[in-house]
Amino acid sequence: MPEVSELQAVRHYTNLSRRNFSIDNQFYPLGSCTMKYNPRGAHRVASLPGFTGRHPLAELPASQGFLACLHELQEVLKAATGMAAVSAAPMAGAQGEFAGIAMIRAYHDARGDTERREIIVPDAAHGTNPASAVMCGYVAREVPVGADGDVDFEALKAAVGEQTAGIMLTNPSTCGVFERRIADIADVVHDAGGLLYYDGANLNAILGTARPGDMGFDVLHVNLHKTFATPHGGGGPGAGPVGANERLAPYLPTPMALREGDAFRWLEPADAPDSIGRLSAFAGNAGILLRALAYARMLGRDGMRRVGEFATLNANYLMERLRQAGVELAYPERRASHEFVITFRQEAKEFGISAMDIAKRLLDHGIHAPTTYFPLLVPECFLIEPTETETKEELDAFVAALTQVLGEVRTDPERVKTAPHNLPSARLDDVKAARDLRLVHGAD
Amino acid sequence: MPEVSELQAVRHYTNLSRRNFSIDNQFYPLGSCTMKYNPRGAHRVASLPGFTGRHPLAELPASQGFLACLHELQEVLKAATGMAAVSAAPMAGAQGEFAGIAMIRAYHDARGDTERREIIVPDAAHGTNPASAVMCGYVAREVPVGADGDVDFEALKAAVGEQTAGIMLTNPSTCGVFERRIADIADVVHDAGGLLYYDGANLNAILGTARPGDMGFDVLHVNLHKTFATPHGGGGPGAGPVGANERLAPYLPTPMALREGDAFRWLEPADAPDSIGRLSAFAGNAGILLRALAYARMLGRDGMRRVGEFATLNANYLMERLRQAGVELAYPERRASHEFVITFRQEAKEFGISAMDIAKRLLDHGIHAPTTYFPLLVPECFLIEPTETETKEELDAFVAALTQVLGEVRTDPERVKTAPHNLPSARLDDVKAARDLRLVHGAD
Amino acid sequence: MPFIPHTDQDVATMLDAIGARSIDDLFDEIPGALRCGPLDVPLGEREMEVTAALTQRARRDEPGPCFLGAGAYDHHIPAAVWDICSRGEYMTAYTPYQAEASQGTLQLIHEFQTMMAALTGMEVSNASVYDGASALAEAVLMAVRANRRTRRRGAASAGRETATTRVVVAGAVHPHYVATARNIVQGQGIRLDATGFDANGTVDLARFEALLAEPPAAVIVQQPNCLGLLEPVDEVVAAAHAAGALVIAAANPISLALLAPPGDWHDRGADIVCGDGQPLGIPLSSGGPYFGYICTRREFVRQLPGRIVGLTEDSGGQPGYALTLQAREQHIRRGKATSNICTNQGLLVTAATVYMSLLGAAGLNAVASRCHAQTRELVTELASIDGVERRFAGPFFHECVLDIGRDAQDVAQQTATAGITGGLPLGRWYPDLANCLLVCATEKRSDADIAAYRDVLRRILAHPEQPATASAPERTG
Amino acid sequence: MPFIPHTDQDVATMLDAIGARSIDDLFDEIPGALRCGPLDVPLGEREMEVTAALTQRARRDEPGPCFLGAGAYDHHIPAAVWDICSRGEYMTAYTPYQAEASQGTLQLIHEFQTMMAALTGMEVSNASVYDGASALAEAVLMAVRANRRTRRRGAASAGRETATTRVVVAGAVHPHYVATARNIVQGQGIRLDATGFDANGTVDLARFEALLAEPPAAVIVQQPNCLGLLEPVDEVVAAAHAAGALVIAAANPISLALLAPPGDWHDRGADIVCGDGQPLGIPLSSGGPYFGYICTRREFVRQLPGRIVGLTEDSGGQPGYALTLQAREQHIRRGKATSNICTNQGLLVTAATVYMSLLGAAGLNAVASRCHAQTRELVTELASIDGVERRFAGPFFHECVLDIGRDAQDVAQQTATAGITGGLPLGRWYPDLANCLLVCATEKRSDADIAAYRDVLRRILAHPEQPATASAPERTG
Ligand SMILES: Cc1ncc(COP(=O)(O)O)c(C=O)c1O
Ligand SMILES: Cc1ncc(COP(=O)(O)O)c(C=O)c1O
Repeated sequence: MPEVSELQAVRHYTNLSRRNFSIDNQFYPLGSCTMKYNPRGAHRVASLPGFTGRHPLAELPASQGFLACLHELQEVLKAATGMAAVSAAPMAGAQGEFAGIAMIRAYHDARGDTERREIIVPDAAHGTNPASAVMCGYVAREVPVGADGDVDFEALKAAVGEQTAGIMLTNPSTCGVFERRIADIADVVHDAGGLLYYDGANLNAILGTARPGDMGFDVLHVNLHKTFATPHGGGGPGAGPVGANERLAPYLPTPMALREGDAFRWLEPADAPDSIGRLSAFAGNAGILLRALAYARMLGRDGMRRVGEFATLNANYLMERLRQAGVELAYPERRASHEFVITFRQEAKEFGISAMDIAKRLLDHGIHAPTTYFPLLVPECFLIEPTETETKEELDAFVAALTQVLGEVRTDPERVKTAPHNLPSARLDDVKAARDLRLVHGAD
Repeated sequence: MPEVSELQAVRHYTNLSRRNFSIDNQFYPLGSCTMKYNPRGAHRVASLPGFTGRHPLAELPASQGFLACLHELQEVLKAATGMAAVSAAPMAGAQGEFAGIAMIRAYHDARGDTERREIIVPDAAHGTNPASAVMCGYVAREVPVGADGDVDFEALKAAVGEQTAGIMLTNPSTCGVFERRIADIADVVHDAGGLLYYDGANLNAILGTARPGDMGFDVLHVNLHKTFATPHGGGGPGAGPVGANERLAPYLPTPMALREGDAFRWLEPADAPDSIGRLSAFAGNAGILLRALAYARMLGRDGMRRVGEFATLNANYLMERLRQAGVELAYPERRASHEFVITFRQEAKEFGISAMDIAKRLLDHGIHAPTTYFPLLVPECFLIEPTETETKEELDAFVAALTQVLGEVRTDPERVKTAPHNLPSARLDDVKAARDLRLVHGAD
Repeated sequence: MPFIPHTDQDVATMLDAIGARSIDDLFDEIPGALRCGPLDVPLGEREMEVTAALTQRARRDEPGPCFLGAGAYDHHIPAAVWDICSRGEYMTAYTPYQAEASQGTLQLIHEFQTMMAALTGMEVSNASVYDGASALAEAVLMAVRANRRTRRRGAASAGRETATTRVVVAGAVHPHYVATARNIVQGQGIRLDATGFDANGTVDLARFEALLAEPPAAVIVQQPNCLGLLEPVDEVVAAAHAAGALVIAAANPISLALLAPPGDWHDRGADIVCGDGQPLGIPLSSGGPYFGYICTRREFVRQLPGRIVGLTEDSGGQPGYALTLQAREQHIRRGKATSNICTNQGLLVTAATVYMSLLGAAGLNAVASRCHAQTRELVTELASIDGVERRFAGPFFHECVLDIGRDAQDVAQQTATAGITGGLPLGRWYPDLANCLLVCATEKRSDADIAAYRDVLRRILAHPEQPATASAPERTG
Repeated sequence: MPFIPHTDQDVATMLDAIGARSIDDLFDEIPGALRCGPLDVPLGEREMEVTAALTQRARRDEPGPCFLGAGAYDHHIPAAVWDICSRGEYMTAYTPYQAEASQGTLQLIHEFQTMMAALTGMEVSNASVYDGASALAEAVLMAVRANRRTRRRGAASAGRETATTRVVVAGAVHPHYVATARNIVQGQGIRLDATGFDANGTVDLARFEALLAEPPAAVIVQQPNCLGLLEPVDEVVAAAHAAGALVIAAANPISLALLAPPGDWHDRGADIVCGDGQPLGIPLSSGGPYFGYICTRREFVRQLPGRIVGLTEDSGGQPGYALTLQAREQHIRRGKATSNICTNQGLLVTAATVYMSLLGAAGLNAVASRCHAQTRELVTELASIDGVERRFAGPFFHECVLDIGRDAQDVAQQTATAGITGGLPLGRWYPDLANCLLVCATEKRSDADIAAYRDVLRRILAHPEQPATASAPERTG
């Protein structure tokens, strides 16, 4: 425990903060993470004393303000996803996945259909998908994604069977393309008695344009810290509300807000005997839900549609500019969704320069690197997501910076390999970090 | 007018801020400016919606909270300065000076004593002192400060006469020493029918140890943005409450808060027929007064004394360490008050290095430069004020940095002359700024 | 020990280095007779306790919907404004004397100067003085210096009792501004002569003409004026310039998004534009901290008080910013400075700059338009009450005088008790208007707020007049 | 357009570059049947309107003095904590995957790990999971993996229906924590067996012994327990270790400033310490965001879920920080990861780190001591009311169960109506304790608050019982 004065603590943490990149400081095109502007107005609203001061177990008469907000958010999310009911209990996307898969399991169990042991996930899926399936006691079975970025439909058909509890999909996928045969996939899985889980991490791409509920998904989560612009906080918090169609709605996790006339109350056990129950001590990341609600209200109907439209516009523009600049696209025949994948396999082969090297060198240009090495199936890749809140100028600056780095790959590869050069730290040694574990100060 | 998105504006001004030094980031030993820690708790209190939302002309029933605070601050300042009454109306030290001198004038005028045309100021005084005197229609007459840092008493006696309306003094003075003959000075001036104004910029040095009211001063101001730790805001705001003894109290500027039993009201014209009147549209820098009150309450009786004590301890320690490091002190025989003066006249003569060069090179060490070239009477000087909120380690680091720079003066003077080298800008051209006036974007 | 980091060990080491036995020793140059005992203030409290105590007080003043303007306006402030201003880098820096370590503040001020010049139609701006009223006082002093005629006269006199210089106040100028200016300039022998307003609530042109007969150094006109009405500024400027007087315009910066900028008035426009920046992102806060702005034409820049930032270059030829024309200021020029101002209102300028950037020209225009629309709505609704009517007929911006047919001070108190800040009882300023309320609606006042006020006011007015409360001729708060 | 910076010109240029005629073209891979019409949500509002609407809601819930704990505590939070956390650099950064561009967050987490290890008496800490309840669930999964015996068993089984692994819940553990853990671990065939508490309000040792007969993978004990009482943790640890079970301690971090750290319990201490970090500078906020912490000994670090930061060096040999042991995590190990957690509660860890730094060990101790003292005072005052008495006699930290002699749910509602958050009606958790309130006083509760509560409660209890309200067996909020 340190023993310092208030000034020392303030100065230390103020100065430390300046060793971070952030949305408020830099372009941050981290694919799959939707690093868009986090409105300060939403932060202020959630910081109102009536909200920050409310105890989670306060009596109902002292809870109507919060419950009204929670209920309103549930309704907004229903409308935006096309689902019949929403619980905002899960505290991030992964917990939403857990909840959704637990709901699928509860559904099968309730029908006495207890032999389904597999959840299918594409090999391009985010790591949380198989991890969540396993956490629920399932085996995660991978199906490949084809060269066009869509799931290999034949392989999928072959994988689906009576052992299939369900499938987890993002759409648009983590390859940055819209899964065109989604309706066929839904039919195949449903026909086999399985259910469809929608990983909402990429909802930003289609907000207001298409809804997972209309694509045949039975249950989903929404990452409010992505699509609904709540700040990522250097790792969290987030919130991962789950939505379900009529079939799965009875299994939604608690707590949920209920409206009765002008009053609000909590869903009681008697209201939801089939719920998978609570996943947190109280009501999930309530303060994040408030921020998301404020953001949703500021967007409104048209604003939501524009989010998807301009996220898509920015991604396609940036993809096109990079294509013209000679960058190799992973799926050159496809539209970008709100993000897209590029690959540096050529640079790796010719110059021994990795995607990570290029990422580090981009940092020197004051740009946060895109997501690297994800999806895993594309070698030496970047997943680039500019989001709708960035200007054309910022995108052009990214093209210029990456072009310059790619020039350097040819003219001065050492400079790229040893990047970054302009940051508080030079390249950090991950291997040493894991080998000589130094996890607390002082101890060695 | 710019036309940008919210993110662009936030990013622009967030990044711009990082091109500043500040107390929250650096040691900032700016003499006479009292750059001490500005408690975040005081900022939060002043930002409460009940305070920020109150209209200055709100009716009394909706003003009791604010008036109670204003009244309490008036009382605290009376106690801390030894004055009979305080008005917190002036919006900074200079306006406090104006108010005080206007009160002195009103006092003389009220007595029909209208021929006094001079206000005496030591040549070490801050520029606002003569400027304020002139603004009130007086001639500012300078008296010299002696080699020991005290006012030249004989010269003073010679200057005082029936033309003397009053004298403006800081004590401890801007030479960083306590004016030892203050009682004699008071007698001389009072005997001639003049009055004594105390410039409270240096009150931090003696808070809780000595009071201007006990030294014979008739009227004074307190810079709340110095002694009472309200943030300087990159230039302001401040607040400069004025205090007066019984003799001058009737002339205090309005508005002031009055207590009547448990209720508070504004002083009305009928209560204060002799007031010099208002100096602002409303009640001065009310939000700053709230911050100062919160700070005063956190300090309390013992805390206030410790402010003066530790400010003095830090200054004397730093002075002693610098003396030992071979730095020339302007007043080597004297105790430092909360600040002290050093001079680089030797470096200037021998190496052509100015105090400004050294100041700029200190910036490269991540330390804000002390006040340079003030007081004007000491050539090539620094006025150094560490304040009580800095640690011994920080002072030691300053000694180390200055020692290193002074070494460089000898070994690599060019490096010092061309400093700074590690900041967003290299040495800026003041002459060009004044010659080619470019005061707005675009226009030339 | 609150805010003091020293350990006992530190103190011992430090005293040792100094060669003193105790901290008290360090005060040995202060005569014993001047040492004081413990201050008569309460014992210290922790942040928690102070927060609790002052929160309780703040709650007492928590306002309902505010229809009071009169120089301070309840606009919406985007959350980003103060989130940015509260960053330590802005909030806890000093005046940017060390330019290389202050580029953040300096560039921001330069952007501020640019925006203010654009808004007022002037060429240059300073970096703030205290508030709108003190800005007017400084503008008067500046005009007297700048007007060649008065400068000559001033040079002739010396010391305290100089010949009187006159400045004419045209029309309805905020009485607190006039009082402040008078209090500040009178020591230098400057007299303010006011025209007052006529039955239209604007400048009494006949009296104005008469006051120009002996040419004053300057003329002050406020637009919109302090009754919310539009003054005939073109006529005022024409007459003033014809008389050799400089024109000082006092203007609400939000109104400038809709109205003609003072720089465009009549021929060459106003010569100095000043006012309060509070509407630009600064909370009401009981009257401060706000900031005063002063803009002018380039020819007068050397008479402009307050700090000014210029674009220059560093030794590498890169653009950078620095305080400039410092020879005008007290720390250089001392008794001959343009003003005694030192500490200004920098943080509020920061807020205003961020605010204007967030809104842009279109956003400012939308705010101003909405203020106007809501005030029209307010006036319509309130005037629908029996016995309530507009006192002056002319066009207004976002304030309007309503005659409510009985003592407005009494009504305002009742309105306050009902949780609404209902406007300014004008009897405080003008005894003739004791039955009048000056009301204001900003963009923040919803239709529901307006309806609520209408209902409250109707209820109050439906009841017989209460016994007169203790009269309060001038509220000084 | 809110939050979208594009001008029409931008859009045209961009579409041109893409070779599309409209933005709609860019969606041409989405089958038409899947396109949706306008969403059924209201039209957008401006920040001003949203702020006004939600402020009105927030006001409805504005709390009076809070005497409710039960897992979330109303401590004083120094203003500096959230002023720092709200800096964009902390608040709007992502997970520090690019270490060189994230040294701020990484060093801060490393400091956090250091402080948490010190506080719990453990050797390592992760960088947070969701909350205290999910931390307990993760700790259970971790213990099952870490316990060699159960690990062997787990390896033998595969797929969904594995042999059941048992974990024993000893004493009064927060029912929401137990429910959460149960819901999360049951899919993996792990069963929680609870001892319940005895007449002392602590672990029923007889039942505990019985449940150890067939050795469980782990034992969970909460200290102080969810009734505020101190469990006989040394005995629990001794028995658990003797049975080959790992010990999971759930602990309120503030209490650790006073109580023996779990690392010191009995012989080698608890094996895993988890809990909720909310008391460390995080507002109540209706239950979140808080953060769950998990600390353990070095030997189990590879089973620890969540991110971990290690000190390493950069290519120049300078110290620097990086995420480490990432092979435990889902983004590398996918289905075989220690947990599915990805997004954690980073910003809350930032708050806790700043909070602990501001307070230091002495400050934390002062807070804990004051909480204890005020709770004693509270209990004394409330027990001075006729018919109110302590239900359990043992020592408590800052919560205590009071039997008020009648339905506590009813009383709590009346208390709320009187503006006081009066404690948890324990009937919600334990039907046997329907007449009991779990009350708590933090350092923030003044003597005046306590006296006010006493008077309110006395008044309520002096009146006859109201007709029973609709029963509310478990509040899920
Ligand atoms: C595609 C995808 N799925 C799931 C997740 C997991 O969501 P969370 O981090 O909110 O747990 C992420 C987060 O990065 C993601 O990108
Ligand atoms: C000695 C002295 N006097 C007067 C002043 C003027 O005070 P202010 O800047 O608050 O107007 C200062 C401020 O720097 C000062 O240092």
